[in-house]
This record gives sequence, C-alpha cells and structure tokens, in this order.
Amino acid sequence: MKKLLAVLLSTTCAFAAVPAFAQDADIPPVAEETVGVKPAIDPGPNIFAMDQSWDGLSTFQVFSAEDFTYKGGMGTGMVAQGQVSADGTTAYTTSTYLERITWGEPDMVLQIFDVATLSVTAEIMLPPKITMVAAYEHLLQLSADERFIFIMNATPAASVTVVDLEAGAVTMEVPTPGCWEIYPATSGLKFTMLCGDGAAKTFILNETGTEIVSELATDLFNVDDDPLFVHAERRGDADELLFVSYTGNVYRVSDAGDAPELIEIVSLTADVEAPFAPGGYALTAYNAANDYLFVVMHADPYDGSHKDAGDEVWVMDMAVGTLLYRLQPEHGLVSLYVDDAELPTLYGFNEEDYTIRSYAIDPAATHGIIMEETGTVSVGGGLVITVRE
Amino acid sequence: MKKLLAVLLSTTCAFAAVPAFAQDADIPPVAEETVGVKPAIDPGPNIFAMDQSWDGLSTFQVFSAEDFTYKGGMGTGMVAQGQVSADGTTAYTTSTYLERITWGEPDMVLQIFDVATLSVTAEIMLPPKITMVAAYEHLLQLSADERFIFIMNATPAASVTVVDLEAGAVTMEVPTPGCWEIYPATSGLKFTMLCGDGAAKTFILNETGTEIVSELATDLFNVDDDPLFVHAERRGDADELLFVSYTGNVYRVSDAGDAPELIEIVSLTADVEAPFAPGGYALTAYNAANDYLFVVMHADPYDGSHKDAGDEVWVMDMAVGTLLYRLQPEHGLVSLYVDDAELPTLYGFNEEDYTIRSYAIDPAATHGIIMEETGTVSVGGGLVITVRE
Amino acid sequence: MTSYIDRFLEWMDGTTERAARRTAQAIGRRHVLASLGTAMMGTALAPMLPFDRTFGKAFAQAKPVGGYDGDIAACDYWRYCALDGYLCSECGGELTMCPPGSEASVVAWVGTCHNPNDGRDYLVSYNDCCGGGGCANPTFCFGSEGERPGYRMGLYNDINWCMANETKGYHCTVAVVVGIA
Amino acid sequence: MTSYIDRFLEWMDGTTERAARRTAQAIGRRHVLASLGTAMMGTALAPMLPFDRTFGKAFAQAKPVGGYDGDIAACDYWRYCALDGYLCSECGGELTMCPPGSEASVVAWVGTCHNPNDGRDYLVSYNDCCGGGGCANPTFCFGSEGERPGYRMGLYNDINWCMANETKGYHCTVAVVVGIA
Repeated sequence: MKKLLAVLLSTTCAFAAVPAFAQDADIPPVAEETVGVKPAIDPGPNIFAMDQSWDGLSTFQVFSAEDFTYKGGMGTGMVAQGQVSADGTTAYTTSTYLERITWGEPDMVLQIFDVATLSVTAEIMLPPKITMVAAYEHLLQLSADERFIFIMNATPAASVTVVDLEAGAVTMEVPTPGCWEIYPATSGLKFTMLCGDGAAKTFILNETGTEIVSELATDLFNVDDDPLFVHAERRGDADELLFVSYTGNVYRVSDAGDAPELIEIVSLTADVEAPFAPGGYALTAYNAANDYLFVVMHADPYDGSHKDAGDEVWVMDMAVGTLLYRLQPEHGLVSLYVDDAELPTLYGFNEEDYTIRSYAIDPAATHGIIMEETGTVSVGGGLVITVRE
Repeated sequence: MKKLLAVLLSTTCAFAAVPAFAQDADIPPVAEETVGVKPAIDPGPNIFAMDQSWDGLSTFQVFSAEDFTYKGGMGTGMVAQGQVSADGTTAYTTSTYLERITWGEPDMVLQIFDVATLSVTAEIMLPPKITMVAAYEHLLQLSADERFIFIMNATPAASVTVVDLEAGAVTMEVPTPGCWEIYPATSGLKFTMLCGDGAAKTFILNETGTEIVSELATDLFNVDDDPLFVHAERRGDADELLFVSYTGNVYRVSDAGDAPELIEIVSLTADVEAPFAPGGYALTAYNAANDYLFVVMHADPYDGSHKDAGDEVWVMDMAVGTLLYRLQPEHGLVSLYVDDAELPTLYGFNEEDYTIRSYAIDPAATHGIIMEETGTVSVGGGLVITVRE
Repeated sequence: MTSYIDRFLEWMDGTTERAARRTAQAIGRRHVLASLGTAMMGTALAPMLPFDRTFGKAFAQAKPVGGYDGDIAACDYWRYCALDGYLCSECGGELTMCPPGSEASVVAWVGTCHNPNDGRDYLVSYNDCCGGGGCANPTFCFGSEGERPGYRMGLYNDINWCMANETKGYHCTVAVVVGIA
Repeated sequence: MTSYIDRFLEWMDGTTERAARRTAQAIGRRHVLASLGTAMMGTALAPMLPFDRTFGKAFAQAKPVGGYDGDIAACDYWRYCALDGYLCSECGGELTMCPPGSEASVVAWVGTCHNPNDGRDYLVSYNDCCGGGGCANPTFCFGSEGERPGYRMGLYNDINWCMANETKGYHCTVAVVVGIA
C-alpha cells in the first residue's frame, strides 16, 4: 500500500510540474495549493447543540455565537448526550456504538473532546447501562469542580455512573432506584434527583467518588397532579434549583443541605385567565444578571401537550416571584438557552424547521422592544443548547 | 437484571388482572394481546432497493412488487451493496462497520440474509478492501451457479475478492489493476470487467476459485471519446453483454470465449436530430421476451451530464438494433429495472422525490398507450432496483 | 389513570404484593425471546423515540384497514395516545407485531388510552422493536397522554425501550392492548 | 483533458517514468498525517460522494466571500466542476482545508476545470475529509465534468476517497488547485 501511494503521489506531482500555457498572460495563474486540515476552530464564543442519531453518527455541533457560522462537529456514537466545561474548552459525550449498528456488542463510552481541535483526547469505557434517550442536559453532568462526571443509566433500573476524570476511570455506580436526572450541587461530590414517588433526593459521595456518604429524600411534588419537568435551572450561583411543573408552577428547591428543601412554589399562570402551560424539552432558561426565569409556554394545554412547542416565552422575575413579561417569538420553540448578560441573548430551538434562533432581550425595552429575533441557523438538532464564551 | 424484569413483568400482568368496568356493556372489550414478531414477510414477488447510508445503518429494502407495501428491511453496514439470488430467497450485502462509525477498525463483511425472515444467516469477514461507493449492481455479483460471489475492491488498487459460499470462506483475491465492475459469465467461474485503457478483460478461475486460469483483454472502447457506463445488461441467457456509452452507442460484447469479443456497435441516437444522451446510474434494463433494451436518455447533454436524470426512456429493439420507441415518463429517472414478461413491468427510480415508480409497458399499444405509470412508493434509496418473483 | 399510577408507584416503591397470574409464563417466554427472537408482552416500563426524526421523510401512503377498529396508519388512532415512534405496521410489522428480522423489547412503556368504540379506557403497552433494518417511509407518531419523565420510567416515552434487550438498536414501535385501565 | 488522461493511463499501466520533484516531501508528510491528523496533498486518484444524501437537509446560508475568486458556497464555482460531495467550507473547514477533527484523504480524484477569471484550465484535486463529526447544513454539490467510472479511478467521483486512510468515514470534500491542465 505504501509503495502504491508513493507512485500515486509522484503522479500527482507530475501533473503539477507540467508548464502552464496561460490563456490570459496578464493575470498570474492560480498558485499550486496543498490540501490541509484546519488546525483549530476560529476563536470566539460557541453555541453547542447535539444532533442525535439513533442509527449512526451523532454530532455535537459547534456554531459561532457571533455570526452563527458552523465551526464544525465532534463525531460520536448513537443516541449521544453532550456536555461542555464551564470554560468552553472541553466537551464530553456519552454514546453507544453497537458492533453492527442496530445489534451486537454495545460499546458505551464517555468521550472527551478538545473543543479547539474538535478531536477526541480520551475515551473511557462505561458499564453498558447508559440511558439511550433524547438529549437532556441533566443526564450528563460535571461535578462542581469538574473533576468528576455523572452519567445517567437505565436498564431500566436507574443508576448513576461516576467517572473520575483525573484518573480516567469509573469510580462507582450509584443505585438511584426510581430517580431521574442529575442536578449537581455547587460544591462537593453531591447531586440531587427527582424521584417517582414525588420526592427529591440528594446523594452525597465521599471525595474519591467511591462511596455513598448520605442519601436523603424530601417530598416535593405530586407526580399525578403536578409533575415536574426534568429540565431545571440553577438560580445563578445560589444553592437553589428551579423546577417547572406541567401546570405552570415554579418550584424553588434548596440543595444547600444534606436533603433537598422546598423553599417556595410560585405560579406562572395564577394571574393569567386564558389556559396556558409550560411545554417543550429544555423549556426553561435562567439569566442571573436580571434574576429572570424564561419559560416556553403554549396555549390551550391538554393531557399530553407538555412537549408541544410553545407560542410564547414567559419571563418570571424571580426576585419577586411574579410573571413579568409574555414574549411572542415568531416561531414556536421547544428549548431555550440564555446567557448571563444584563441585556441577555436568548436562544431557542424551533423543531418545525430545525433552526436555532437568537433573540436580543432588552428588559427595559429601550427601543420599545423587549424581544427581537437577531439570527437563525439550520441545525441537525437542538434539544439542548449550550453557549460558552 | 433478571430479577428486576420478573418484578416488572408481574406488575404488568397485575394490570391485566384488574377487572373490567365496561362503559358500554353491549360491546365486548378488546381482548388482551401479546406482542410478537411477524415470523416472515408476506409471500409474493419482491422489489429490492438499497438505501445506502455513509454514516450509519444501510437498509436493503423489500417492497411488494404487487402493491408496493413495505415488507421490511435487511439492516447492514455503511455504504452497502446488495444482491439477491435468482430465486429471490437469499440476499447478500457487503458493507463496512467502523468501530467508531466514522473512524476506527473497519469490519468489512459479506452478510447473507434469509429474505423470508429478513435475518442474517451468516457473516463472512472480508479483506478490508471492499470499495465504499454508490450502489451499483455489478460491484457484488454471484457466479452463474451461485456457489461463489465476487466482491469489488478498491484501495484504490482494484481487485476482486472471491468467496466460496458453500465453504463460507474467501478463496482468493484476484488482482484486476485498472479494471472495474464484475460481469459474470453464464457458466463457470468466469467474469469480464471494463478497464481504464479501453479494454474489456475476461478472468477465468479454476473451479475452486483459488487460481487464475486465464486473463485475456480485448480493445473495446475509447475512454476519452466514448466511455462506457459500467451498468450493463446480459442479453437474456445469451453469452452477450450490452453496454451503453456516454454518447449513446450500444456495445454488444460476447463473453462466450476466453477473451471478450466486440460483436457490433449500434447507435441509439443516429436517427435522432435533437441532441440526446444516456445518463443515470442503473440506466439500462433488458426485457428478454421482446428483446428490448430500455435506456434512460436526457436532452441537451454536456460534459458532466452523464448522471443526470433522464426525461425519456428509449427502447431499442435488439433483434434489429434500431431505436423503436421514445417514452416520456412523467418523472425524471436515474435507474431502471424491467421484468422479462411479454407485457413487461418497468420500474424506475426518481431521485427528485425518492420514489420508485412502476410502468406497464404494452409494446403493441393495445389501448393506444405504450407506457403507463401504475404505481409509486417512497423509498430510502433506489439506485439499484431488483425484482424477484 | 391514577389507579394505574398508584400501582406503578407501588412497584417503584417495591411495596406491591400482587402476584400476577402469568408471571411464570411471561418469564418463560422472555427466555425464549432471547434465543429465538420472538418476544412477549412488555411491562410496567416505558418509552422510546426521542423526538421527531422524520424530518425530511415523506409520510406513508394510506394502508387498507381491515379488521382494525380504526385507521392504524393515522396518529390519532386511539391506541396511539402515548406512542412516540415509528409505526411498525409501516415498517414490515403489524399493529402488535414487530417486523421480521427484529425483536420486541422485553420492557415497554404503558399508556392509558380511551377507546371511542366501546367507551373504555385501556392500558396499552408500547413495545419498541429492536434490531433489523430501517423503515422506508414510516409514519412517525408522537402522543404523550399521561406521559411522565424518567422518574416514572414506565410512563416515559423519550427513551429507547430496547435498553434491556441484547439487541439495542431502535426500529419502530407497536401498540399492544394489555388490559382495561 | 486528454493529456491528463494519457498521463493517468500511464500510471494505470505502470509505465510512467516521471519522477516528481516533491515525492519525498509528500511521502514524508503522509507519514506525519497518520500520526498527527494533519494531512497533505492528494494524488492521482479520485472521488467520493455517491449521490445526493442531502434529501431533507436545508441548504446553507450564504457565507462572506473574501479573497476567493468566486462564490465558494455556490456549486457553480469554477473549481467544483467535478466535485461530488459536501463542501468542507460549510462543515468547519475551508476551500482547501478539512474541518478540525478530520483528516484529508491521502488519495483523491482530479477534475480539469476552466477558470473564467484567467481563461486557464486547472487540475483540481478533490480530497475527501475523513472522520470527525457531521456537517450541520452543508451545500451538496454534484459536478461530473470529465468524470469517468472506476476503470479510470482517478476521475471517479462516486467512491469514498477516504478508502486509503486509516480513518475511512466520509465527511466532506475540498477542492485544491494542483496545477495547470
């Protein structure tokens, strides 16, 4: 093979060596070029969005947050989840590679990518239990110090695989029967989950991630009457998680202690006459500078409409716990992301035409407009949108 | 796991055991059901069409040739080629499975399927050289007695892997430098190829497929001025291959002897004033009962239009070597298949809307119509169409 | 609905005492399944297809309705109230049968659907079919009546229910009546 | 065109005597490629994408044209006369550069394209980029000027030109001027 290629290469070069017979002598000919690989993506803030495939390559896509250019993709396995470090330099995916695509031995792996070069730097084989599910932010979560990563399993029994990223090894599997999604605490090796009996449960591990130190549950919600969405927000740096329920309540939950604690339930819809309800996937987004919670809402809800695209984006002022604005984007959205600026940029995924759209949010409506669409880009998927400076 | 499932199963069954409280006592309730697997596809003639993926699951699709129902698919690897036994009971695919979908160790395999159950019955590992290319009929060919199968390789050096299907093993790799696609003879372990110097070359192997007995080339065509398409037809059971050239000539080539022999070149376009040329993928089809060659033709050809969809299907009467009909299907086609009936059914793949369309062909135009569209079905791909009774 | 959820919760809590009359049989068949590729009824557990992957796919032509109590090619067919996936009936299978070459998921999610023909509510098991080839032009349905996130696993329809099979590739979804609600 | 084909044929026949000035350098870089994931110029060999797999994909937005001698996002850009594939310039790469995370094919197909800006014909090497992630919304171009089937491998554009790389997954295609025709 190597010999053959040498011949081939020499042949190409032979072409290049043929003297030019210029048609237009005034214009110098195009210089010979060499194929290469772009060594790194262009600098600047990035939008990350997972394009999940269930029968082949999933791609963790990277777009410029400035001009929506596609910077490239990190290729990974089927039904992938993605996550990005706080500084935006490292990305993580979990996914499944089946030996014969739809059957055969499953390799379930954590892959670590260098975002600049979009290249795999490490791969860690996982217990073949990871959940194969639509993209949700809290199925793959970093610990506060980013030394550990938590991975949601379902066999269908629920558990969490803990990986020590420094050691590059699985440290343990935490049994989490009946509990789902992972909300890591702001410090320590600690995370909270929502459980099928309506509790929230906090798991605390020892500092090597090899043992459960504590697991304490608190009754939180009624799974029949007012179930919580599993997409949730941390309220800035506070030890407080914000959950939204099917009927439009916002649950403020403290995860400061060893057990979760309900702080308060505030209603999005209490003062609104027409029936509206939250719906979508990553249906909320939190902006710290203004203490705003953005929620995708749809009119005329019914049993089963909780994943429908929303006609409106409602803004709750968390400082006072009241509905502040009802915004009407031109396109129905199912997922949101908002940055932490005082004049925030909001991002939304429109499942109808598979686009991510950006909106300038001006809380003071300086120019008479609170929400203005500023950009759009076609994506392969965008149920989870993440932006890193 | 087993214990858990036992609990789960018992739980479900508990549901089923709950007594019914009928809303409408006059109507008996829907009986409890059990999930199952359909043991076999429905009987009747089948259309096979390859839906190739380059980054995941390729599917060798099976449709009813009677009502165009989708009977199911045979799942296989990336960039697959497919072939079907003469009796329609066995299907063959070659494809590539990469360990990490777009990278990593390549498993290149021949998979053998039982068509009735759409199930893999055997898999034979191949030298990792098979060509990853768009679907073409003559890249994967059975020997006349169907004991051997020939597989086209490109590294890019061309060669043919020979597999003894009885033994389930590769017997040899035939070096075929500069030659492409495989046209097996009507008997023996013998095939002809088209070569880059304008020759056709016949390779004869010993009867165990382990040695080349003879390889003889004959000058056939001018690669610059009148290149041949590699999709070709056997003229019924005759030792005669029909090739079509970019400019619209039909090359009749005998493969009866140890070397190919040019019988005659006849022109499709000689008596047509407006410029037309053949184009597409499986752009020809041969009907034995009428000795007709169907060819997809497009108007106003230019350098590079040879894969464009055709506006017309021309019919050459091979008995006299003249253009008989110019048919105008409603939709542009790139690939054809025709059965061997006296009143043939012609199938065409329309790349615009990814459909296979069927046409009743009545050479005598009994009802004033020679070609009538009779059906359409959406497919994942249809560059090669094969029909088996 | 509530009584179903109560019972599901009991299972989640591990407190259920109900011994099912067909447990042994079901387990026996599950073992068969693994070796023969035939499969049995699903269970208390749940769903499947993530979101609409039909983008750019044509919708299926209507199929003859014979013997069914509705148009099983239409997403508003009563059994599909919580079905999230491709209809197996258009992938080579049937309403309750996986396509040849695939296997039925050994676990499944459950919906409670109202049958307008007799006014009753039924428990419908949505089993995914696993492995095999792809579909050609299937209808994708996305019902979420009574659906809950993964903390109520048996009602969850975003997840691949082939998870407990050896063959883990998703193919399509069937809708099987397993009882009256 | 003909002279190119003559030369290609000579190679196919193994009769070429031309020793290229940069052979050693090129081979050296090929070795680098394997280990570092950077890649060098393609060769006498050829093409790639099979047929339009863009079905259902949106087309890319226009990109700013700066420094190029045409609109490199348009399939009628002069270099693309025989390009069959996704444009790498819309997959994270550039006109002659593969996207980060992929590698350039070590073999490639060649087209002879007329540059309307200077009236000259150029040999353009179409290298596939191999591995890496997928594209998001790339333009798919399908030019076949001077294209020949696999018996003229170096002019063939239906085939995956990642075939000679260790990384064999197709990603996208670049268009590199390698000389005057």
